Amino acid sequence: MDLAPTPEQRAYRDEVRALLDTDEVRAETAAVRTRPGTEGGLLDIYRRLGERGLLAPNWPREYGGSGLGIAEKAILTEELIAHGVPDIAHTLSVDIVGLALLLYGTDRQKSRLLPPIARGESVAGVLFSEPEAGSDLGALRTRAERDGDGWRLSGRKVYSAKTQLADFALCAARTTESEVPFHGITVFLVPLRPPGVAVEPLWNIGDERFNEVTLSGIRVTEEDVLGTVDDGWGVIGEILGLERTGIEFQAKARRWLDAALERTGAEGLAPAEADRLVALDADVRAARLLAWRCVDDLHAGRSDEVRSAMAKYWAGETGREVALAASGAAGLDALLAGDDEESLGHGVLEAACREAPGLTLASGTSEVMLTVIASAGLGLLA
Amino acid sequence: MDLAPTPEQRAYRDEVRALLDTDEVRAETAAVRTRPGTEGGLLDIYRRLGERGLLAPNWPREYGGSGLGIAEKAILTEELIAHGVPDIAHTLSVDIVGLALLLYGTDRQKSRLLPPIARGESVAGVLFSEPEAGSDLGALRTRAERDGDGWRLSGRKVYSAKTQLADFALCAARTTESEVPFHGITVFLVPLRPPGVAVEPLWNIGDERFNEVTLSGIRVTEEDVLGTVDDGWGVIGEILGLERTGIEFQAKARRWLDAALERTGAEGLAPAEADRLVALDADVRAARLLAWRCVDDLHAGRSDEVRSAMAKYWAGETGREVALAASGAAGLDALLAGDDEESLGHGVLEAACREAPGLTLASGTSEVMLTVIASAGLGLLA
Amino acid sequence: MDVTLAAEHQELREQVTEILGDELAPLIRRMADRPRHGAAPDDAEIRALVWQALTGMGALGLNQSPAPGDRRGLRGLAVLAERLGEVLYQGPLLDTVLASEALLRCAPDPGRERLLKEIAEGASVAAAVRDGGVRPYDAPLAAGATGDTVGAERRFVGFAAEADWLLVPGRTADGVHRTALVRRDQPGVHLRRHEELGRGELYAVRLADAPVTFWLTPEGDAETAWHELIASARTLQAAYLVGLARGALRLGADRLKERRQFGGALAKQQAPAFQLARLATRVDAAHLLTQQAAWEGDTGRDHRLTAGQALAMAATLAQDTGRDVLHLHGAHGMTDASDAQLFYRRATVESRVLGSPARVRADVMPLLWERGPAD
Amino acid sequence: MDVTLAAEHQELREQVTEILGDELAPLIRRMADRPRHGAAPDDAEIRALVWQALTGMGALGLNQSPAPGDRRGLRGLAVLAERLGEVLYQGPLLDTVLASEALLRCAPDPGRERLLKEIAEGASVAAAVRDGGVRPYDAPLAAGATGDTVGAERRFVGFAAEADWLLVPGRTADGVHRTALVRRDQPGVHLRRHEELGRGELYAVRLADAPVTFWLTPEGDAETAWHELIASARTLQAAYLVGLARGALRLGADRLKERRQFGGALAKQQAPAFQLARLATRVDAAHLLTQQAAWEGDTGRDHRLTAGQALAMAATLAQDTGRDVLHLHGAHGMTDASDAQLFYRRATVESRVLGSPARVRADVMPLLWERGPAD
Repeated sequence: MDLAPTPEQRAYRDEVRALLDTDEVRAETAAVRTRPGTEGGLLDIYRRLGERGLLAPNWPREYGGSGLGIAEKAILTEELIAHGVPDIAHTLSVDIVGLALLLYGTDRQKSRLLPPIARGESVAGVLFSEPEAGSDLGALRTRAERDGDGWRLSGRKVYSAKTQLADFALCAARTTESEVPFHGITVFLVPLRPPGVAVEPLWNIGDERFNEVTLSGIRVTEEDVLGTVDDGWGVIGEILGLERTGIEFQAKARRWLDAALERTGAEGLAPAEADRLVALDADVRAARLLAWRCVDDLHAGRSDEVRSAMAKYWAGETGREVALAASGAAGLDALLAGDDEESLGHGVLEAACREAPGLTLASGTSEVMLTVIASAGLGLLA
Repeated sequence: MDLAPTPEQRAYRDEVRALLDTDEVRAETAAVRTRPGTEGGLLDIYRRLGERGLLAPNWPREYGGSGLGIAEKAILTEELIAHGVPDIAHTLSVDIVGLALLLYGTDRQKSRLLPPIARGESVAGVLFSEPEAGSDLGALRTRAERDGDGWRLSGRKVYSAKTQLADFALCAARTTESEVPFHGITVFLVPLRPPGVAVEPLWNIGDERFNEVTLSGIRVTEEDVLGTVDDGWGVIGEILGLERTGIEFQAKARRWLDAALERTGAEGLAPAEADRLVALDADVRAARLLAWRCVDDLHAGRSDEVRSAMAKYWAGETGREVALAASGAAGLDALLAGDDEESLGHGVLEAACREAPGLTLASGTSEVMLTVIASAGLGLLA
Repeated sequence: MDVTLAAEHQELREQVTEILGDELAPLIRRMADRPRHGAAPDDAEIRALVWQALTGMGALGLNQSPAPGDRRGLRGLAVLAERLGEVLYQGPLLDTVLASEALLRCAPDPGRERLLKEIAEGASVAAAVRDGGVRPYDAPLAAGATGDTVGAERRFVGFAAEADWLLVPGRTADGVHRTALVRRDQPGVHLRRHEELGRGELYAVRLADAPVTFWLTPEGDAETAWHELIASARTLQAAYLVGLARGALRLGADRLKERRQFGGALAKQQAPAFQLARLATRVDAAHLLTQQAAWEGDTGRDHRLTAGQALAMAATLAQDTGRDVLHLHGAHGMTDASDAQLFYRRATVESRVLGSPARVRADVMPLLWERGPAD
Repeated sequence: MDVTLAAEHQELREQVTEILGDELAPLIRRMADRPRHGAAPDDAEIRALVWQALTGMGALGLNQSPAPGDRRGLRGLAVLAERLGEVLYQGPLLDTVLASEALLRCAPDPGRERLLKEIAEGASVAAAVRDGGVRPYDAPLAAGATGDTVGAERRFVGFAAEADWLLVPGRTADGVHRTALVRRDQPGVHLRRHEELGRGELYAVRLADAPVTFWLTPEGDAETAWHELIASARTLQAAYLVGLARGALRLGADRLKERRQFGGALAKQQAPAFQLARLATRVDAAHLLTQQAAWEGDTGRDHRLTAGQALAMAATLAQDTGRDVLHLHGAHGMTDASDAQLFYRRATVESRVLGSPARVRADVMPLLWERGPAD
């Protein structure tokens, strides 16, 4: 254990911080934060990061990255969140879709799709969830029907973020009927602009709109298959497993807790609330260590599903608790939204309360994580 | 809702208190409390209560009771515990075995067995648990083999309290093999003094010793059957259900919490600990209300398994939490046992820590209670 | 010792349940919710309807002419408040009955009688007391030089824009506690709606030389009277939050029964079933403690400690239930269409408007060590 | 940023695991437990054996000549302490290495070197600091007129009856912090064993003009030195408690796999499986935070806040795990024969000997608001 950053990590973090601390970026962030529940287009911040090669640091240079490591990727996530920059487009495009393409994409797919993302000029979405299949992909109903040398995709996907702005998305569809529910699923790279794709908002409690995406027989070809036909389950499991470090959740917990600490002194709090913040601060610090342990594992080429599940579970639960405890300790003003003239810090804690419920659901629910820990970690539930 | 006691209840409580506040009773209680983990014989306190008809207040006068109600029974339990008098003999003999006899006993059984208990001269035990059957009576292995007009009982019963002092015990044994695990069980009134019954201590964390009781072909007859042969499951369910009010558990929680409140001021505590005690005090008060709601139900001839389960669950969990929080708040001295010269209040909180784990197990585990609430109360788990 | 609801309170509960019945309940839940997307629903009609129904059944008179032995009518009001919470009713009802209690604590006076009558007939009052502190009577208040106007700033005042009256307690610069009743439509009354998590009807209220209709002066010790009034407010808010938790719990149980995952009904899974069973137990526990606070108030006992404990317990419970039930709904629960997020947001706001649980407990803490033994 | 244990610490962990291996572990668990019924086991031999083994592997020298870059050897000691907790080892080891740290903070001096050598070779020290407070250096201490004797009363001192030395910090009547090393076998040293929940080796220690062998005077600011020493003590106790929780957790998981109820293995039930999965996550979380505190101490950073947070977290975890695992064992767990009750009793005592979690958090609370941003 040596928690000091390497000189490279230090330098990368400093560079990102310097950019995110500029007046332009601060102004754009503030503007987003004071319009809760609404969303504009792509952020300039992403383009600024992209220009400097900071947005996809761990991607190879040929695809617009900087050839740095997984640690730098984690640092970027931490800094985006610490500075209040909405991170979902980054997580989806760079961390999930980018990772999927790097692992499973053909050279052609990578050269076509990755550079615009790395430049911050394009975002990509993920179309896995369906009305009756949330964590349970085996229940997928979207069908890919054979059509000559390609397929036609039909189905309804829900709760996807950024698909209203995205050029394409990873989409899981059933290519083959099978007794085994996780066989016969294929992951496609589906373009989202053509006719045959309808994107409708599902407004929700958070600042990021969800979409319902209806695919009405849109045509895709072998060119659009990611990985192997019928083996999408493996692709999805691998991607979601590798992406599951808890890094973004602990960073959010840190931001919210710091917002409360900044706005209160120990004296201004009910003593029991001050005590709770000390305990939660310890939980957040532990969440960061659990997350970085996963980053270490990835860096070392290990991947440990139990450690990943622990990191995600802990960061998600801690983050949700922090949002409620920190806003509770900071008083009623903490519940004022970013567009109220008296809001605290552009409504950071009000937004936290709305974002918090997603933390125990996204990237694998707490129950799914506990199932992994209990079974693979403790040998129970078998 | 009217939480004021009736004049009769007030009078009964005052009478019990007056007796328990006498120097003789105080001295005997203190003597018991300063010998943690050891047990003498029957308590004089019980005989004193018995002499005055206070020990089994709700039993008919002909069996040594006072013909009072279920509320007075609950008051006695509360006062015994508040005064630090070991209550297990009372719970077992009067509340469980006495209730069983009153509900299912023949006149002969009642006249023979109840009066000595009401006088405090005899205790009765309960032999339900077995090494492989704790909460799960369907797994019972003790056998009653037909022998002429009677049976011979063989088996091993564990974790019974007071059986080293008891004259007889309720004992569940399998009389008929059955596919249905809860059919074919019979409850016997088994004498514990004859040869063929071996009582060995199972020393444990608490002040009350457990026993292992081995029955080696001891003979019983129709005279000793309680209720109907093969229908013991119904008998046991009825008794345990009616006895399940949480009253004793909330009384313990109250005693322990008050011990901490007496020994600390709000100023002497870490502020978060003071806050915790305020919250726990509310929990204990609610536990009392939940328990008394069950007493009301019994009084009104209602019996509601969900309310019973809630009362037991809440009182058990709260009591266990109180033991740990109260002793934690009162400082290390709270962990000194009754026989340490510097112990607090005869080691009341040290004993609490040892008694506490039993609260979530005895009288139906917390998990069994939650199962009842979830299924019968919420329609889940079906 | 009788823990069961009295017959008249059971009847009252049934009556309220009928009024807020299955047809109306989904509409009531959405009352005063202003979604960020799409047009705000025009719920003026339904609000008026519910108010009339509640007034018609005598809700506003429950503490003006309580049953014999009920000094304050708190038990009945708590039964009512619990049902209101269950359907997420939002409106000035609880503030209004608290204003009645404040008036009833004053000496008889023609002005007082007129106001009580007006309330009983349906006038509403917003209590301009919510500044996030647990002792609102310590908030600053300026009485005009002639004594017939008041100046004050209050925040998070519910339904200020539609109430007929504003009740404004506070303390003047020279340390005197005073409470004014001000007509909302008078000059000098300035309102601004908060943008906040609940998306409801909470207002910043600024009174600048606003004309005072009635200064409330409690009979007996004013300090004690205000403490007790706060205890009553806490009792009713606790009851409201218990109801809110009960409503959320039902939503959660229904959801578990509907939802299938990994080939089985979620309702069969032990972990979420136990989670809801624990919450159900806490709901009953908090309900009973709240009723105890109401009983203490109704029988002239000191209900400050119990009311504070009940509020802290109910607030934590409502927050936890809102959070857990939203989680059990999955992503669907977060959409505007789902009531799960509505319960969650309301629970978060309502559990704090009278001070966070820890602050409320800190406020009543000394009373715990002063308390005598229970009966 | 490297969160993984360094290779040398992984080796150390394996070495300790081997020494405290499967054969010895059940015996070690029962070391220093004096059951109330039946004869106390004569465990002098096994105690001596374990002490020799630990000394032999260099445990007592881990902070006397730490690896390069490790100023205090805390990371290695924390690894060791965690394994000790896992098997419920009881003995003066942690006190002894803390005494070494205290000596190492003093200026070089022949007396100091002699004592350090003696410790490295196996002499043991009991820290007479446990009075239930979180700031033991504020406990009263009287230095004799000639300066070569000390008077003090301390309680809950572990293994005072068999340690070679007593380390006695405190504050004199005139407000000076002083710390004495006293030979246990000297006149003026009076011991009384406590009867307590853990049934272990905790003593009341009374020093009446006991001869002092060495007065410890830290180099640099004494106040800071004692604060840091307490942080080191908290770090190691946290590690011990993390290990204790880990050991209890394993016992619980094994029990679930063995036990059948209502026709099925308990291990298949979701509620207890999730309960243990949550605890397992907390064990890893507390382990990492403890290692962070050790790393901060080893690299000359201020580790007071982290150590306090880690101790509070580990103490709560150990208590909860002991409680839950005992519960999962059913009545069997409560019998003397079961280790479940042993873990529970030890967890209860060990989670409090350096102050309750809330007191420890209160002690470090100001540091949270002073802290700078993380790297």
